[in-house]
Order: sequence, then structure tokens, then C-alpha cells
Amino acid sequence: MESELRERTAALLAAHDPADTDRLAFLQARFDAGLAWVHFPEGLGGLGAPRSLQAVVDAELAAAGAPGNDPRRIGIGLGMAAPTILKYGTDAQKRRFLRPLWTGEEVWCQLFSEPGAGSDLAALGTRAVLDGDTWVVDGQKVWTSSAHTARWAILIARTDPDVPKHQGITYFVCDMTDPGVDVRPLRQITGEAEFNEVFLTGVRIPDAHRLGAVGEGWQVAQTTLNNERVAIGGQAAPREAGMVGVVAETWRARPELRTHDLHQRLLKGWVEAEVARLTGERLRQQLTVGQPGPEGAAMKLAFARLAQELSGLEVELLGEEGLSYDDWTMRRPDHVDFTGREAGYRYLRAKGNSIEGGTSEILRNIIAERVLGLPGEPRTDKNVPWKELPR
Amino acid sequence: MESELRERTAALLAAHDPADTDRLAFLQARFDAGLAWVHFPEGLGGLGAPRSLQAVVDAELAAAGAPGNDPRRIGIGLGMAAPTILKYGTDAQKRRFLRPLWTGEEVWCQLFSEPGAGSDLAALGTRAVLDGDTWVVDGQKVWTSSAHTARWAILIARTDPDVPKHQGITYFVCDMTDPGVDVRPLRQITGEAEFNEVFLTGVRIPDAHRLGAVGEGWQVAQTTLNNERVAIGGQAAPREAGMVGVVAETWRARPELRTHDLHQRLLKGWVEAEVARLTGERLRQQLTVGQPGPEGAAMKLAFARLAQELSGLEVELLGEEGLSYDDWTMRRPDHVDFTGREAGYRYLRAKGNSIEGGTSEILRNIIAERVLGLPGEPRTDKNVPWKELPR
Amino acid sequence: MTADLLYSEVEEELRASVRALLADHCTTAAVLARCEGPAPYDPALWRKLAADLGAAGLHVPEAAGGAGASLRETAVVLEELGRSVAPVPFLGSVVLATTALLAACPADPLTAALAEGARTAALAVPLSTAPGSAFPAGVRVDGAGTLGGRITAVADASAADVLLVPAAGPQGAALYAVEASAAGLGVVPRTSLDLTRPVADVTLAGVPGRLLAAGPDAEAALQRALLTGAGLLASEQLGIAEWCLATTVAYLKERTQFARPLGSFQAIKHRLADLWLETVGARAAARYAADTLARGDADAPVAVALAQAHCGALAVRAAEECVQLHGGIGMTWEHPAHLYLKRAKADQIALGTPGAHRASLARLVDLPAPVSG
Amino acid sequence: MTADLLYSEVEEELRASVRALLADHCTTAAVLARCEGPAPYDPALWRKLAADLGAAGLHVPEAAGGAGASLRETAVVLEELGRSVAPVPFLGSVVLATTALLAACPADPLTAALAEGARTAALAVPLSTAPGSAFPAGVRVDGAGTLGGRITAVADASAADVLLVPAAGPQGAALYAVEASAAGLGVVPRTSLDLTRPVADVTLAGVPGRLLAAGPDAEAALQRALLTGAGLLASEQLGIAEWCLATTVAYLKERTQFARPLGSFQAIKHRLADLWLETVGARAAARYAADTLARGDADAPVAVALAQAHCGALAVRAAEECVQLHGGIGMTWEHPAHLYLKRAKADQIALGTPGAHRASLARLVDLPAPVSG
Repeated sequence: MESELRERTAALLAAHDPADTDRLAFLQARFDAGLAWVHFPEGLGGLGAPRSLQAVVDAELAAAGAPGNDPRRIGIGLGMAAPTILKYGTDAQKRRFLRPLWTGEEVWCQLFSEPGAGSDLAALGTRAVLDGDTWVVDGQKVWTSSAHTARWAILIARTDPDVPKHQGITYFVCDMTDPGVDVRPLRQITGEAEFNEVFLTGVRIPDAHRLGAVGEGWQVAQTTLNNERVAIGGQAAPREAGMVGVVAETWRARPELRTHDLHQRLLKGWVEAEVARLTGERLRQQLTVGQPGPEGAAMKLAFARLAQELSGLEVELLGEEGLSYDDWTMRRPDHVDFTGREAGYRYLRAKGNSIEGGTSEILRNIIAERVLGLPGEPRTDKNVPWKELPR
Repeated sequence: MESELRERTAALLAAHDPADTDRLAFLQARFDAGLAWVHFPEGLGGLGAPRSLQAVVDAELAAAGAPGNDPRRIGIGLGMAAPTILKYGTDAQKRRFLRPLWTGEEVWCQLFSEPGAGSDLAALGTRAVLDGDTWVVDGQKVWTSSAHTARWAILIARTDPDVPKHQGITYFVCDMTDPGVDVRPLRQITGEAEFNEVFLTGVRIPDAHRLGAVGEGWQVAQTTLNNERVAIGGQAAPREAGMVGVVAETWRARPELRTHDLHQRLLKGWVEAEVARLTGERLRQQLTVGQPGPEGAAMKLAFARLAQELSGLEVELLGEEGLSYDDWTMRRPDHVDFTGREAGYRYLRAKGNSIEGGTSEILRNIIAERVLGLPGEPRTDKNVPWKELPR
Repeated sequence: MTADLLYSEVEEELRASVRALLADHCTTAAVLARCEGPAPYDPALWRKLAADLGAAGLHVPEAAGGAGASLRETAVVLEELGRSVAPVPFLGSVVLATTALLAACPADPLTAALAEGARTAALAVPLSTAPGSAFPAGVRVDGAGTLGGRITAVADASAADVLLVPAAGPQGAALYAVEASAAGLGVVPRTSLDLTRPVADVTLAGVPGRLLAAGPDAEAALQRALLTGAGLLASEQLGIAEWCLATTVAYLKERTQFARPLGSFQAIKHRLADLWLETVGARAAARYAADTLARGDADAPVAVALAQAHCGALAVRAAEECVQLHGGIGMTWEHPAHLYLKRAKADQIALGTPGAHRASLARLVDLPAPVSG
Repeated sequence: MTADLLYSEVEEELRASVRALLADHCTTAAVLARCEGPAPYDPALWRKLAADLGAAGLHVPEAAGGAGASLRETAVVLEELGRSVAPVPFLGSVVLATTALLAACPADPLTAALAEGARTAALAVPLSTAPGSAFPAGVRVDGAGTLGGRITAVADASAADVLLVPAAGPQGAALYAVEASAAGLGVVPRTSLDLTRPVADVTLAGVPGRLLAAGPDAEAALQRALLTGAGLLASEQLGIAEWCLATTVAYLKERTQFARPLGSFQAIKHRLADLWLETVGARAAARYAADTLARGDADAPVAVALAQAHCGALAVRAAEECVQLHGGIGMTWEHPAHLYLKRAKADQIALGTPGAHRASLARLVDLPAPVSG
């Protein structure tokens, strides 16, 4: 299989020399050659190959100077929408959506969280009502990154308020150019606005853009969310990558700032960071040999704690300089850049690490119940119709 | 009032010169003079005076070399049994029990906890069944200090298993010389046995030794338990009293053991200990001016955490010496002496500080609900007859 | 111990007055709206607080034009200001500058002007300066008797009419009063982490100054100001922590998740119980610092270092928990939690970090560091 | 990174064999009964483990009479021994003494005897000695070539047939083999915090020894043993933590309070989730240490210091949580939790405290301490 992939990659490069091929054209050709995500089925950008072989293709293409599809810009499409469409989409949906999603022609965003439904996502109240063969959607979503650049959204909405909350949800693909979609920037404590609030007023979605059955949106969303958690936790990294490296560099460069208090805390942070890195590496090795472990949730927890501790330490280490901030101007960054800004920004932005994509509290619940098998708490919301829940 | 107390104290000393009065006789005379606990009623060892004036009497008597009643040996009687008898006892019970309790002629112990009912004390299963005018008690109690020296016990037992757990409990005074009482030492991780298991088999208690109404034992027990918590948290202390002083002394005496890691941790522990001491002092000042605060539970939490952190630090500081232990022999100490033994003992014994007399987990619940007013968790045991509860 | 760790009735009345004033004139919405504008300080609020309510002169003796109360009362005001992250130059003017002036030359007419709230001052040292630091050498007095040099990150400088400037004079340490309007003086606000107490860089080029104290007197005045500032800052930090705890508790009682109030979840409850416990400790430590400073007790340096070591870390932790337990809403600019987080983090550096104060304690209470590194 | 952080199939089979042996012959009741008696070690279990199962020679080359596996396999055995606080002199004999011997003179016949489990050795240094410590000076070689001196707190000495003794010889550092039966040798067990791995004081008065290595070779052999011991101790600590976590989880699933399993209370769940997270990290760190030691990777000193810094503290925390979350029963002698607590606490001191290993890391990864105290 690996040699076949190498041959196909060579053939792609021969037919579309990156040096004189348009970027988009090259990406489309790569998709059509099944080299976009090799574990996807043939005809949908893949070849049904083992996922681990993607690295072979990527390395060859990178060596040849081929353009990439900028995963940072289209991460939600790649990481969340695509696996969900692949699993639950009709053939028509897969053919329509996956190719421009992968090439980046169409950016995706995720309309899940609501002001009243974050950790308890299933409590969501955005309503979708069927009108002929079109759903009419009204409600408010929040914490939507890329909403202002997205062509499509994956959306979950309540289609039956008379059944318990997990049962009355349906999953849709929402056209972000619909006139009923109103995107407003949501400013954060860092001063910038990475995210948006999205107000949905009479938004019309054809039933053909439904993913999965009516009322089964919660199960469909699990695919999306599981892929989100893997994406956050699964990256390999060299020693001193990330926040610890930033602080260590300042420590080495600025002997006049050193104190024993900070030294001891830095060493503890360094140990924690390196242990987390090795844990991630072990997770990666387990995945390679097909033993996926539950360490993904742990990695996100550890990452959040470390980023917060170390960025807080950095501000203290800087002392007088830590009293300054680089810029409060409201900006609209298209990704989080912890190293491109100063210590104060890192400190504030890292506070979000334990909230976004599953709070640390929810992750601890998940570890306790799914990994350690501890019993759940008494539930009072399981068999109650959504409309009767307290909120 | 204060001058009257001074006069009465002088009169007591004049009539019973400590130099040539028998210890017990002096204590009995002091009780009869109302100078035992001045806030108790006249005729029961007190004069109905403000509690704060006890210090005046104590100081005068100490200055005159009068014997004390060894509160360490009879702490449960003084701290828990006495306030409960005073509040709920009949006149006959008060007259019978309080004098020998205070003088130490009769030691008391507390039969509350059971192997299956610790933090959830109200789940207790020791049964008391009325036979004529006598209760017959069967069950097992645990963590009973002084049981092997006690003449009397305060006991709670289930008298009605058909009602919810808090409602079917009754409070008794139990004669520890009853042939159905079997006291066995309970060895701890320190090697010694401070506590006992007490097996009750057909123990007979006259109804006249019931405290409070049948089925109201839970309310009666609250008086006992509230006094326990105050007793644990309420003492004033000089700087570096307790565990922090022990470690600080070793630190000062042994410069060769010092490292920066330990230094930073010691300084943090010192700060915590001094803050806890000031918190206790503030609590004491509030009580003096009649503003009792909820800091008592906090003091016990803080004390347990500090004792554990600092004793663990001490063992590490000692390094090679920390690998040794003074003595694993099973002993029966009559009180806990943190300073009379070595570091390993302190480390192990301190583990009990967050379990005995209310676990730290329960204390946090109490603070969260009673002080911060946070809502309780969903309860599944409130209106269920005791006999139907899972256990 | 003879320290009084309680609040007197007079102190409680003072607290009520300040709190009422702040409730009317310092809503979080107003603070938020102001903090990015050209005037981060609120002069109207400052006048009401300092002059009308008399908060600027509490610890100034009556003979010097003040109320003749003590630093205990000033600390109570700081608790309330912390609780509302009020954008007023109280720490810089009332605590740091006034204390330095009282120590250097209490009879100076500036003292009365500050005590009445008629004028506002700042002490020209970096806000990060810890008690016990060496006398600053950034400003020098030239032959003509004018001042030249630069001082970075001065708190409340942009709101000050007059700066008290430590300088290296011909006879060593010296403390000067410099008018903010003086030619050659520059006060350039920094973009500050703390939106409600911005710092500014002060430059002096041949600026005339009025000598207030020289030599050991100047050094003692500066040390007294730094020690007092650090000690009373603990009361501000207590106020921050109390607001964060109370606001979080209130939110969690109301906010429902999984058909239960969030505050009924035990993990949350235990964290808040621990936070409450530390806040109770902070109250005792901050009161002890204020009381020993007010009485000139010999234990004041220990009390200040202790209070800073505890309260500096606590305020940050309380603000961090406040953000975390509010979930997403706590990460938004529109919610006030970030104002407290930024103030708490800046306060952690202000007048010595907790680590620096623990290092002071090591000396003060004879817990020496290892000899070798 | 080329390190293999997983367990191979062979390693998992080895683990299963050791675990089965321990399940049959090392129940906690048996360990508890033995620990206060006159023979704290279990010679029958030791023979089965070391000789019959071949665990003593795993990392000894075939040429030297061993199995020719690696320290990775030895580390797996230590995980299982930690999980059952087995009273066998594995750390002293198989890890510390055998490693020193392999580094000093692998062809010595003692190597094969140790590898086969026919004999048992101990490395005569205080168990608290950290890698990088100066070569010990407590034992001297006199003119007659016999050894004299004292070494305190030696692990597994009372179970050893032969002691490997670092000594100050005529040409400097030297490593000797001394028979436990030699005249003039005293091994006095201490009352030890760790009931299942007691330490003993060793005294030598004119004791004959056999020279194994001298000069830099002796120093290198000792350092190799200490580094290897510290690195593999992390696997034992991992085993302790895993037992404590698993035992606590099992208890909390079963034990009911307020009509609910204790393990359904969220505060408990979150603590256990955090503990699990640290245990997962410990597995990665311990594997990395074992793998770099096995391969002689240049990163081994960093890996060992890292593993000790993390696992040393974790095992203690896990054992402390085990006691606390068992409530009163965890405080009793009859429950095995205390055996793990005592082992974990002693292990925290053994071969360098976490703080000492962090100090090593500061040098190894260029994070220097402040210059002044």
C-alpha cells in the first residue's frame, strides 16, 4: 500500500508540477487522486488506506514544494464537519461538500453552543420547524469561530421539544449566506474577537441538508465532538514546544529576573510539560499500533493547566514589564497565536483553554465515568421533556 | 460579676488550701462553689456567668497552685457529653452525671460512628428495642477513644427503622460496665491504638438514661457534634505553635539539610500556618465580642492540611533519617502527642486529621452549603425509610 | 497578641459610606466603558471619594490637615475600592505619596492639600518596587538643582498633579516634589495590563523640584511608603477576592445545567469552600497588616510580608476561578470578571511579588535559605 | 524521538507471569503478617521470583549468565512489585548491586550467581543517595587491605549474601565485594518507615573484601547503579500509584453514603480524574526512563531526573489519597493502604527526592538557578 501511495504521489506531481500549477488546481487534482486524506473512500479524496500512511504522502508532497490546504484556516471543516458528513451524509451530500471543504474553497463553522447550552449542550433551544420540505430555524448560537468567513455551518437545533432533551435534536448543514443569518463579533478578555455570536432568524434549510435522521442529531453530534477532542490533544511536539519553551527562553535570556521562588516553579512546570509531552508521544505511539487510549481527554486537561500556570509564571517573572500589555485593540485573528504576542496576552488567552472545546470540569467527569468507571451522579433531567426542564 | 468571681475564688482557696487538700476533694469543692464552668447554672458547677469570665477564675486558681481536672483525659465528657446533658438532660440526670464528669471521677466516651456510618452518621444501624422500661441495644461502634477507660458513653441508636433515617434515632447514656459491652483496641497506621471498636450485645439501658425524646436523637446529637467542632478549631496559639514550629526548629538547627526546594515549601507552609493562626485569633476575638463566625469549620480544614503538608515536608527534609521510624509497638496512648514522637509518626498520625471529627470533604460541603449558601445536591435518601436505604 | 483584627463600628460605617458611593458612581458598566477611553480615571468619582467623603485624609493627623484616624480606616476604603476596581488614584496618592510625605515632612502644605483631596500625587517609583529595595538611582540632581532621568511603570502618575520623586542628589538619597505641569516633565501612559490602574513612564529633563527630605530621612520615607503600600494593598486584594467569590457564588446559584443549579455540583462547591477558606485567611492577614502599620508595631514588616504572600496569590486565584466558573461568559469583554483578573495580576507584581515577600519573611523570621545555590 | 514508550508483547507476558506469581504468593494479608516479624523479607517468594521466574537476570547479558533482555523488562517487574509492595530485595540486589557489578566487572562470577538468583546482594550506600552524589567516604581501606567504617540506611542489606561496598582505597575510589558472613561485618536493621523494604546500618571493622573496580571505573559503576536505580524506581512508584488508584476506585464504587456510591460524588470524581491523569503521565515518564537507560541513550540523565521528579511525588499523593478516600478504614493497620503509603514516602527519599532531581534537571536542561541566595 505504501509503495502504491508513493507511486500515486509521484504521478500527481508529474502531472501537476507544483512550480507551475495554480494552488487551487493542484489541491483539486490531489483530492481527485485520492491523496487528500488517504483513509477516506475512493472518489471522496481518499483511497481507503490506513490513516497512518497519510504522513508518507504529506512528506513527499512537502519535499516537492506542493501547496497545502492551510488546515489552520479550515480546521473545523477538516476536523469536525468532514468526519460527520462522511459517516452520516448521503452520497449526494458527500459529493457536494467534501471536495471544496478539503481544498478550502468553502470554509465551515460550527453552530452548536448557545448562551444557555454550553457544557450541557443537549439543553440547546434553537428551534427548527419543518415547513414543507424546508426547515425554518430560529435561535442564537455563540462561540462560533470562523462564522464571519464560513460558507457553511454544521448546526444542531431542536426539532421536538416534547421529548427528553437528547432525543429532540436534529443535525443540519446551514448556509451561512442565508439572509436570516446575522454574525456579530464576540470580544474576549484579550481585547480581540476570535469568535462570534450568530443570530438565526427564520433561516431556511432544505431538508436535503439534514445530516442523519430527524431526532437523531445528538448521536450525529457525538462524531463531531469526538473528533474535536482528538484534534486538540493528539499532536506530537518536540521538547520545550509551546508555553514552557517561551518561559524557558526568557529565563535563559534574562538572568537578572531570576529568583528561587520562580526557579522552583519553573522547574515544576518544566517537569509537568515534559511529562505531558511524553504522555502525548505515548498516545501517538499507541494510535500507531492501533491501541487508542483514553489519554486524549487527559492531554487537553494537562495542556490547559500547563498553559495557565506557565503563562501566569511568565507575567510574574517579567515583573515590571508584566504590568504592560501589547495591544487592547479589537482584532479578528483567524487563529490563536500564543507565541506571536506578549506575555499578558498569553496569560489571558490561556484562560480559555480550560473552557473552550469542553471545560476541564466536564473532562474530569468524562475521565471519572468513562475511564475509571465511577458511577454517574443522580440525574434529574434524563426522562423529562425538554420544554419542562428548569432553565 | 468579675469581682464576685474573684471573691468566690478567694473564698474557695481559703477554705481549701491547695497545699493540703486532696486533689479530688478540691475539685469537688470547686464544682460545688460554682467555679468549675461559670457559665453553667448554679448547683451544676456554675454561676450562670458569661463564659468569657472562666479565664479569670482559671488564672487565679493556677496562680494559687490549685489542681486542674486534666481536660485532656476527660475531653469528651467536658466538650461533648456535658453540653448535651445540660441542654437535654432531666434534672436528675444533670445532678447524677455532671459533677463526677467534671472532676474526672467518671470518664466518658462517645458511641456514635459505625463501620457503615461515618460521614453519613445518620445511616447508623445499631438497634435499640424497648423491653418494659429498659432498652436493649445491639450493634457495633467504631473510632471510640477512651472506651477502655470510660465509665459512661453517649450513644445514639436506631429505635425506629421504618421512618427516614434522621427520624428514627434516639440518644442514650450507656453504662460501659454493662456485660454486653465489649471494647477492643483498633490499631492505626502509626502502630498504636488510640481508638477502639465497641461491640454491643444485648446491652441494657434503663429508659431513665435516655437523653431527649424517643426518635429525636439526631437533633440531640447536633449539640454534641457542634461542640466537638468548636473544640477542635477554637484554640488560640502563639506563632509557630504546632507542626510548623517543629519543622522550623529542625530547619534552624540543621543547615546541612537545607535545599531551595524545601526552603520555598517551608516558607509557603509558614505563611499558611501563620495565616491560619491569625484566622483563629480573629475568630477568638469575634467570639469575645459575641460575633461567632463560621470560621470554625475552616480552622479544622486548614489545620488538617497544614499538619499533613508540614509533616510530609519534615520527613523529606530529614532525608536518610526520614527512612527510620521510632517505634511500631502497639501502644494505648491517652492523647495524641504530635511533638513527643518523631517525624514519621507525625506524618502518619496527621493523615487522620482530615478524617476524624468530620472529614475535610464533609467540612467543605458544610462551608459551601451553610456559609456560601450553595444549593444541596439532589438527595435520594431524604424521605426513604431507613430499612429501605441501599447499604 | 494585642492586635485588633476586627472592624470597629466606625470602620463599618465608613465601609458602608464608601460602598454606597461606589454603588452609585462606579458601576462595572461605567468602569468598563471608561477603561479604554482617553481618561481612564474618573475625576468626578475621585473628588467625591477623596474630598467630599474625606477618604484621602483618614490616616493623616489632624494637625497636618487630615481626619486623624489611622491606616486601619484607609485599609477599609481599599477593600471597597478593590471590590469595585474603582478607577481612582487612591493607592498612588493617598497611600504611597501621602505616606511618604507624612514620613518626610508632615508639615509641608502639600500634606493638607492631599488630605483634603484638593490635590493628587503619585510616588514616582515603578509599581513593582518591593519594600526593602535599594533607593532608586534613575533620577539624578544636576548642578543646577534640577532633576533628570526616567522612571518606568509608575502607578497613578497620569492622574497626579504632583509627583514625589526619589532622586540621587548631591548628598545621596533625596525626595523631591515635582509639579506635573513643570516644563521638561513627561508622563507617558503605557498600555497596561491593569485597565483600571494604568501605569505610566515618567521622564524628567532639567525639571525643577522642591526638596522634601534628604539622606536617611528620604530613604526612611520611601521605605515607609513602600511598606505601607504593600501592607494596605493586601486589603485591596482582599476586596478583589471577595467580589470574585461573591459574584461567582451568586452566578452559580442561578445558572442551571443538567437541570440543576451549577452551584449544586460538589466539585464546584469544594473549590469554592477552599477559596472561601483562603479569603477568610486573607481577611485576618490584611487586618493584621493594617493594624500593625497603624500602631507602628515592630511586627509590621512580618505582617506586611505575610499579608502580601497570602493575599497577592489569593486575589489572582479568586479572579481566575471567577473567570473559569463563569464559563464562556467569563471570557467575554462585556463581563466585568476580566477587570478583576487584570487588577489582581498587576497587584501580584505591585510592591513585591508573593515570592519576594516570602524571601523577606525568610530573613525576618529566621528561616534562612541554603548557603549554596 | 526514537524512544519506545509502549510495552512489547514479551513485556506484557512477563508482567502477567510476575503478577500471577504475586497473586499466589504475595497477598496483602501475608505481607502485613510478615512485616512486623523477625523475617521481613519473604525468601520463598524471592526464590520463585528471582530464580524460578528468572526475574533477577533479565537485564544481565547472556554472556554474563543472564537472560539478555534489558532494563525495560526489569522495569516491568518493578511495576508489579510496587503494585504489591512485595517484601523482596529486588531493588537492592537486581537493580542496584547487579547494575554496579555489570558496570564494574561483568565477567565476575558473582554476576551469574546474582542473575540466576542463586545469591543476593546489596549496594552499600544509604538508600537516600542521589545520582551525582560524591563518592562515599564512610568506609576506608586500611594498610592490611581490609575495610573499616559505617554505612547507614542501606536498603535490602539484611537480605543480602554479599555487599558491594564503595570505599576510599589507597588509590582513591574503589568498589569491593564483602561476604555478609565475614567476620567484623555487622548488619543492624533499623526500625524503618517502610515496613516492606527495611533499611539497615552496616558496620565494617577489619573486614576482608574483594576488589571489583578502582578509580574512575569504581566511580562510574556507582554512578551507573544510582542512575539506573533512580530511573527504575519510577516504575515501582508507578506500580504503587496504580494500585492505590485502582483500589480506591474499586472501594468508592462499592461503598455507599447518603444512599449513593461514594464514587458518584463529583468532588471525589474530579480528584480521582486528576490522579489518573498524573498516573498516565507517570507511565510515560517511567517508560521513557527505562527505555533510555536500556538503550544507553544520552538523554537518560534527563529522563531519570524527570521520572523521579514526577513519579516520586505522584506515588506519595496516590497513597495519601488512598488513605483519605478510604476514610477511617484507611487509617487502620489491618487495611493495606498504609503499606503503600510508607513505601511511597520512603521511595520519595530513596535515590534522591523529587526536589533533588529537579535541581539536577536545572543543570541538565540549562535552567540555571539565580546566582545569589
